[in-house]
Amino acid sequence: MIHLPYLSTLIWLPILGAIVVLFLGGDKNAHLSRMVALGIAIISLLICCLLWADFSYTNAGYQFQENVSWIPAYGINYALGVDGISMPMVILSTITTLVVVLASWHSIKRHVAQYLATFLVMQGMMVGVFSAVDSILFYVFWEAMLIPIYLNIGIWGGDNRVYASVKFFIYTFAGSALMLVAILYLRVHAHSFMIPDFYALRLTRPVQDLIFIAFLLAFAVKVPMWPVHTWLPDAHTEAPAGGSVVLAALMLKLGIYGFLRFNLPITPDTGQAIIWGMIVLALIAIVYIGIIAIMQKDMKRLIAYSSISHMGFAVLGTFMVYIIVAKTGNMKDAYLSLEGAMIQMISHAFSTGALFIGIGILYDRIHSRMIHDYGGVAHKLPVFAALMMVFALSNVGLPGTSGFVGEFMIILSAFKASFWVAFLAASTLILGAAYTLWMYKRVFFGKITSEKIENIEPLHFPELLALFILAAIVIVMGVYPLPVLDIFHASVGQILHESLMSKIPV
Amino acid sequence: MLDFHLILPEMFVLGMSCVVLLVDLFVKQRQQALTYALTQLTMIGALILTVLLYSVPTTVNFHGMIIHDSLASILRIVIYVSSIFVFMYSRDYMRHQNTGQGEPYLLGLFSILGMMVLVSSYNFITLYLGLELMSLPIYALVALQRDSARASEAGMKYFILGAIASGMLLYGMSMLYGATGSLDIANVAYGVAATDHLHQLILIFGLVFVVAGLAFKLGVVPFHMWLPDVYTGAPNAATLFIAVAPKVAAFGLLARLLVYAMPTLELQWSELIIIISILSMFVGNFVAIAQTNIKRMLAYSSIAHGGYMLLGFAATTPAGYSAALFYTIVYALMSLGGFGMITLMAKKGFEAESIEDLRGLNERNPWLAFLMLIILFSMAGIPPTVGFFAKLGLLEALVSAHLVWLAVVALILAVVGAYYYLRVIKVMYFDKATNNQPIKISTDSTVAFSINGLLLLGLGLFPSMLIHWCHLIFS
Amino acid sequence: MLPIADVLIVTAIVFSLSLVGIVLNRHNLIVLLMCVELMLLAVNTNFVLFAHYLNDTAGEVFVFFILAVAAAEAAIGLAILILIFRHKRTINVDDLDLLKG
Amino acid sequence: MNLVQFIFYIFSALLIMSSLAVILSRNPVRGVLFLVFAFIMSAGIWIILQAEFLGLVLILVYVGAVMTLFLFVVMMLNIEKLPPRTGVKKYWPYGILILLIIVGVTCYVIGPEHFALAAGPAPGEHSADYSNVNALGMVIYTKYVYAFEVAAVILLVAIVAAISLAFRGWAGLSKRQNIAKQVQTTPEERIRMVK
Amino acid sequence: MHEIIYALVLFPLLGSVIAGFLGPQIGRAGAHWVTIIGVGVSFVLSCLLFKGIVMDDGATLNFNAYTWVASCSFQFDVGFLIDHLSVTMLVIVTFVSLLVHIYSIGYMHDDPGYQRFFAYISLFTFMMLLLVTGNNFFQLFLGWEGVGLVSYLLISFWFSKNAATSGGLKAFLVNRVGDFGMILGMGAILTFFGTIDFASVFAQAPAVAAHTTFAIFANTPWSVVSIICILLFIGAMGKSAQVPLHIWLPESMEGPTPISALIHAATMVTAGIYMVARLSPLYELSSAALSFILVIGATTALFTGIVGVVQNDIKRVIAYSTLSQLGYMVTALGVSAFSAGVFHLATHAAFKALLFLGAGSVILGMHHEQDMRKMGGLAKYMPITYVTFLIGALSLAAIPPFSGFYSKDAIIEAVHLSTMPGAHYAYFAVVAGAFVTALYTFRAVFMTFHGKPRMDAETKSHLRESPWVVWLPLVILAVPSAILGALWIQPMLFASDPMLGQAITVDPKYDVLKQLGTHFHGVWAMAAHSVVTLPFWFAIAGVAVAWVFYIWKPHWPAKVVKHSRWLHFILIKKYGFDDFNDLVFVRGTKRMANFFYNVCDREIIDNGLVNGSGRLIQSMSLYLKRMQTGYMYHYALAMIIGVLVFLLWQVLIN
Repeated sequence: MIHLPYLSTLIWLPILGAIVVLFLGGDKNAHLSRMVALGIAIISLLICCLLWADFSYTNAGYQFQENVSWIPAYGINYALGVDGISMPMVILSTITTLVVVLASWHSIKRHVAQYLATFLVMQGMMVGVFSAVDSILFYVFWEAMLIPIYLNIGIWGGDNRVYASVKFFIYTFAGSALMLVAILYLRVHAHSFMIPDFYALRLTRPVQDLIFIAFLLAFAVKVPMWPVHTWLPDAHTEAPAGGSVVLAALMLKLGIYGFLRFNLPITPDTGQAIIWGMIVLALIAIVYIGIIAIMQKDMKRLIAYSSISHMGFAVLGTFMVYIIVAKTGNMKDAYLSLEGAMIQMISHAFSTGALFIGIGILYDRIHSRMIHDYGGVAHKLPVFAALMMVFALSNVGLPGTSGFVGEFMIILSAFKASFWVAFLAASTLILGAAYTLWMYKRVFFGKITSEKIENIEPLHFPELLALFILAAIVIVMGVYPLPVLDIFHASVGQILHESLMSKIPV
Repeated sequence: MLDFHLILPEMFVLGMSCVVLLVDLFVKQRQQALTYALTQLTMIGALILTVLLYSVPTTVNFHGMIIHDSLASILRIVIYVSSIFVFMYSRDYMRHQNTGQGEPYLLGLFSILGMMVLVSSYNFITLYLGLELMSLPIYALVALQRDSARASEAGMKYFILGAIASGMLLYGMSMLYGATGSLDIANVAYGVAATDHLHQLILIFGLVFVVAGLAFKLGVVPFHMWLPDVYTGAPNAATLFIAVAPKVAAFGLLARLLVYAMPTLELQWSELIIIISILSMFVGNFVAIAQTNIKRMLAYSSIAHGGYMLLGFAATTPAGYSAALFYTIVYALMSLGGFGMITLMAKKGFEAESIEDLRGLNERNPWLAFLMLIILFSMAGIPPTVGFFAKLGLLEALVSAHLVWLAVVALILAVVGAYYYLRVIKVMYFDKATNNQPIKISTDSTVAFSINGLLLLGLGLFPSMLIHWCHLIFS
Repeated sequence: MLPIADVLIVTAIVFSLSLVGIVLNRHNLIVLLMCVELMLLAVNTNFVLFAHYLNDTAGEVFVFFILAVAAAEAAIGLAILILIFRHKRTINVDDLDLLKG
Repeated sequence: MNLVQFIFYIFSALLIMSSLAVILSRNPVRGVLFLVFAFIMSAGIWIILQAEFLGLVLILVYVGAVMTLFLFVVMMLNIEKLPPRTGVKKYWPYGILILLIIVGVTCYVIGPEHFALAAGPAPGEHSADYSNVNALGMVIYTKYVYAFEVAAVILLVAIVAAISLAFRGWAGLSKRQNIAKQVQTTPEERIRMVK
Repeated sequence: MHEIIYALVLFPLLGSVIAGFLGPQIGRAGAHWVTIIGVGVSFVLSCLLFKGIVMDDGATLNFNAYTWVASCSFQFDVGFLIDHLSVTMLVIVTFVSLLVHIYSIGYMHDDPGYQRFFAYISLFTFMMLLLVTGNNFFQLFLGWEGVGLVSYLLISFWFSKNAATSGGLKAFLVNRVGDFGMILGMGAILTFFGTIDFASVFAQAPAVAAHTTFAIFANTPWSVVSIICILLFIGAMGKSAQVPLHIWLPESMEGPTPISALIHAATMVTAGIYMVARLSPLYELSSAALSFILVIGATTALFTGIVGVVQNDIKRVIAYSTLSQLGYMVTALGVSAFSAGVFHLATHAAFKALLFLGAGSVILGMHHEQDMRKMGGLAKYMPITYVTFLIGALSLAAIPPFSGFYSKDAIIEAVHLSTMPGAHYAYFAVVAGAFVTALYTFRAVFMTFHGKPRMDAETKSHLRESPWVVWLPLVILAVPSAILGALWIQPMLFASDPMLGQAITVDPKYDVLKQLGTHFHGVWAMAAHSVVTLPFWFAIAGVAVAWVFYIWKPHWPAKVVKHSRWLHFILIKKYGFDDFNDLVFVRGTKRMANFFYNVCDREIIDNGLVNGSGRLIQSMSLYLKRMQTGYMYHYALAMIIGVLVFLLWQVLIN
């Protein structure tokens, strides 16, 4: 059997597809570009399923490795591989693209080919960034991704799109600038750009501190963590529905992914030392941002803030491992927290992504993101309202939906760290419910408030399909998350193992 | 020792220049087509000759006046190739802008000849002569648009300041000559190495003036102030010309004077270079933000890029020099694209100078917009364009040379720099066109421009060969 | 025999005077061109001096070429000057301010 | 101090003074003449330094040709009076500062403790049959032939550039008729209807 | 056996899914049939289980269905624990649910959201079954939140009505406050027990209680079990609407009446009681927690009842009475009389469902008028409703020998015997509560069914008895409301082989029921004996006062109100809980949100730091730009200065 280079295929197929779509071009044969894009998205998903099928759950290391010398002069390799941490992200990327293509079937009328091309390119780059084993390759994908998303927000975004897109770009670019230096520094000492080689490095505390901060800046911006989160509400709000979905579902995950790949295993001693700082930042994200979300009048902005709050959970789960291990002295206890963070990320992708699609659907019809322009949508679009209720509930973290799993695991492990951490983290139970359901109530419930809603256009089939896919995932993951956990269980163990030993040279 | 076959390219270019001169004088031609063809032929011929001679091992020729080495060859190749593109982009522009008959081509050829001499010079005399032969036609090119007050003003500024810089360079060289007793670069290097610490002072004195002269040619702070004015004032084609090949030649100048002539003084000159490069990145990137004229913006960006290129010299390691060389080549490509775009966009009586002139380019000509997008992202140093790898090489050299702080400064300033490139992209892609007429550009220019733009992307995906060559040169 | 330091100081003075001239002169482009000539003169004198002290003809040859280049420079500089004069009817340095910012 | 040195100091003083006059003169013609004077003084110094050929070249070629060109241009442009020297009045202290720094640093740097050449013995005089012309001639066409050729090209460039810059085209020079055009003219080109 | 349990739990879900997703296809009749069959199957299976496990004393079932999450040392399963307690709950839940389903056919007859309604209540039944059958905290929480969700959905059922959606949201949020405590409690359990399985937790509990302390605040080592119990009880307070988290229950009355009967009277709100009873092995280890429970319960029992006296909406009266009765149950838990609590839960489920459904019948007859001031004299128009309602009222007012009497009297006596700190206060509260209960109950009866009709002619002309699907459940419910107490008091509380079997653990030193059992001489003796007890006379007094005020001297209430305005005001304002919450939590949060958003986020971070650095760069840019003057001598000067600085610097450092 010829072994297909799955990962390369998953990266380059959509990018080539994007080129094809671009050349099929013009708005005149927009339908053709849609079909092609959909086809590519489906093929990617199928390939991804093959990848998943061949994926070994027990192997903690990289699988499906591809390693070609790329720039020998600098020692850079085109090295790909997935482990349990990146596997779910790769799956997530392909699903998200499919959903986005479906959701934008009818809503985008201008520059359709370019719009779809940005998403296909983004998919390739997302898979790339999650499967890069070479740190420079990682950085290349990481930065390159900014281009399509920048264009996406800027061209198809809302009224304030220019500000939002530039802010997004500069923020993330500035954040990741220092990461490059850190990678180069590590490379000078490890004589290799391969991430696993970095793990073997022994670094003194001051060096670790600086490297930690460099990575932290890059990843904190992406997550985003307070106080470098302000790009997100703007970007999410102004982006077209698909852009918001990709931002929420994939882009933000990069931050946590980075923490898991770089911060924890490379600079564990610093992590250990400044853990409380990280936890405080995470809790600020959860509580402070949760409170801010309550007063938002713009639906997208509200969901954007809720995103930050949810990602705060993931950060909490990621960094809490140090305290848990310090308190219980047992590495096994830390799994719950880290796996909670992973599942929180995955679940957030689906539920928040779906909410953005839903809001996009409303926006296409009513042309407003303001909550007060809505009311009584459930009368006209009952199925849509029901689906949105599922996503809202997942956002609230209700058991039975995917949103619950991560929160549950993280809050439960937070108690191991400290009562007060758990206390503040659990406040999301109330805050999350307050803002999500308040919005839901105002938008979907009540009397029909305007002519526009009275005459609202029903959902198109692709939109419904996208939402149904997501709803199914949200519920299945909520009811039976174990298969997802199994994917990354072994690799989480690996990361924990690396993260919990001192790397100070002896 | 006179090895004439090694100077065949120079002889060919000179001979062809004279042919062009005569043809231009005596053959009546419509729209300079023949001159243009001959010019391109010259470049292609020179390219072939240089490539054929590439494998000849390093030879010091003409009694140490010139050297034939891979550095010179590669720089020459880059100069030819970029000039071919420059001439191609400028043809239409020169056809409808009243810039005389064949003189621009002729002056361009002479200037290229100067660059060829410059990059292969191995003696202060040839170095200086090459430099002047490169510069003098450029002064004229800048001012050649006779009906433009701005062009002549730019020419004058360039000329006077250039002359001052030459004077400083010469003053510095005279000191080095006095201290080492030779004008020959190899002997100077030997002399410098032989000078003990106590007697280094005069060398440093000369060095400062030499660096000032170099910095002027490269257009870096604080010797940069001519650059925005000249780039803006010159006709687009001239801007295009001076923004590309002379920068490559300036790299040669820098390499010959600093790396070849004064390797043992690297501690001193690297300090100067670091300051200059930080200042350049700072001023270039910051002032570019406030520009509304795209040529001026790119001029400031070119100052900043000069600063980045110097980072490679700041590292004072072979890896640094080769990274700087790679950066220079990449910058030449990017600059070619950037200024080429403006030249291509210009119509009769319309210079396409304002950033606003690019409004809605994506709607008017998506392909052009896309290429420009690649060029701008490459300038900003965003992967997967080659601009990123150029910066990466520099940063790696810096970090390896324990100049981590400098790498950090460079990156932070790169972030500032990204802003104005993004603004241009914003104008091209996000803004609505005020004028919905599609932009038409001749096929050959489109092809050339496409190659130019895609090369930036292609080299970004497969940069290793070029990087490898650059590495070979300094290792 | 001339003391080398004295000659160098004289050339330094002439060199710096030419620089000072460029900075101080705000009215006459021709003076700028002359300052450039003066600057090259100082440099040439340096070379001649060192050539003499080193007993090396290279310096003198360099001077020879610098003179040639200076002549060429002067020609081009004057040509541009004439262009400017045609446009502005003045050769006032202060009036060269179309390009700035 | 021997006579040669004395002459040198005289020449130097005159050189410096005439340089100063160049940059301070309000009348460009006078400026050029002071420059010519400075060149001549330099030529004297060069000859003292036994570079006779170069000294002569400086006077014959440079003063004779280049300075004449300057003078020619100055006269052609006919700029006699210059406005008052605001720059000098306002900024001369900075000028002095520049001067002092460069000269001061030079003095410091070329002190015998730092400068081997200054510390070393003075070079011997050339023998009586030494000919500067000869010495240069021996190398210029042999060792420096490449540079010589390049210099030649530079002069060619200067010609081309100067002409192309200053040449206003034949149209400005002669009032030739384009008969073909005149014949082919149409009423539309000549008559404009006033509405 | 497992299959029975799966079927029992999943059938209502199946019905719900079919009714919900295929609503338009199966039509209205299809929707109610499929759900009724689903719940009916559950009911039948529950009865079988009841027979098998409680009556024949079968073995307890405890098994895991599948692993939900496994994370190295921790594992969360979906699993079932079928013992006496859960079977009892199963029967109660499925029984009431089935009746409510049937009743809803009539009650919701004209509603456009018919299928949706049946889908919801079936889903609710499923969630409730999950809750009571769970063998671990996770599943308990799953059902717990699930019923909360459906409750929210059902309160907001008429989503055009702002009051309904607000009520739903409030219910959900207040419940979430409780869940907040609950999830922390679960965190604590996981931390100290390493598992959240009931059986393992109970097994370890004595050891943990004896040795482990935990400091929430520095240097305050508290018993871990106390902390856990109180945290979990906060959850119960939310769900079972105990002061101060009771505020959502009255507002939940905005939902359709069958819901009020099912969710907000019979089942969901008793989940808290169930949970504490289920966790009795844990609670028994913490007298602090029990005491806390006792005080909260007693307070709820008395004070929310008093508010019921001033309500005019018939459903609100019953709602406050529910609060009060829940308070009784909690009080019972507080004195370790877990069985009494569950017993009252059972009888209450019957008579309160009956009262709600009866009220629903009245409301149906009155064309969705709920204000008792516009009713009166309905007895003759709706005789069946009246009779059944009266039975419910008598039961609620604890008039012997109706069910309510037995359960409530058991509680009062248990409190009386208890030595728990706070028991004296509790005793006062529950006894006084007896009077209040009778008062508001019969106030409602008299205002609704007796006296002069006060409705308008239009309504009056349409008044008639409700259809059979509505009154049949009333009749069925009237039976247990009347006799369940007498039937169950012996086996439940005092039998040597109690009905709840081993599910309840009581520390002998707290075992008040055992003490009480010594005085128990049979059902009739108890009824007879009650005539000489205080609570009985209090209840009679309550009925009498109601009669005086609302039948004999109908103008008196207004007079009383006039003379004690402040008291009336306090009661009308419901002690100001709502206003307090609105002021402190709602507005406080909004104000805080406003501050965080507008000041911290927008001004300081965004405008100050982010855009500020942008502006700084911009202004520096402009400044540097101005340095490019365009004058050549400046350019030259810059070069010269550059050279000079470099020169001085390099020469001086070398």
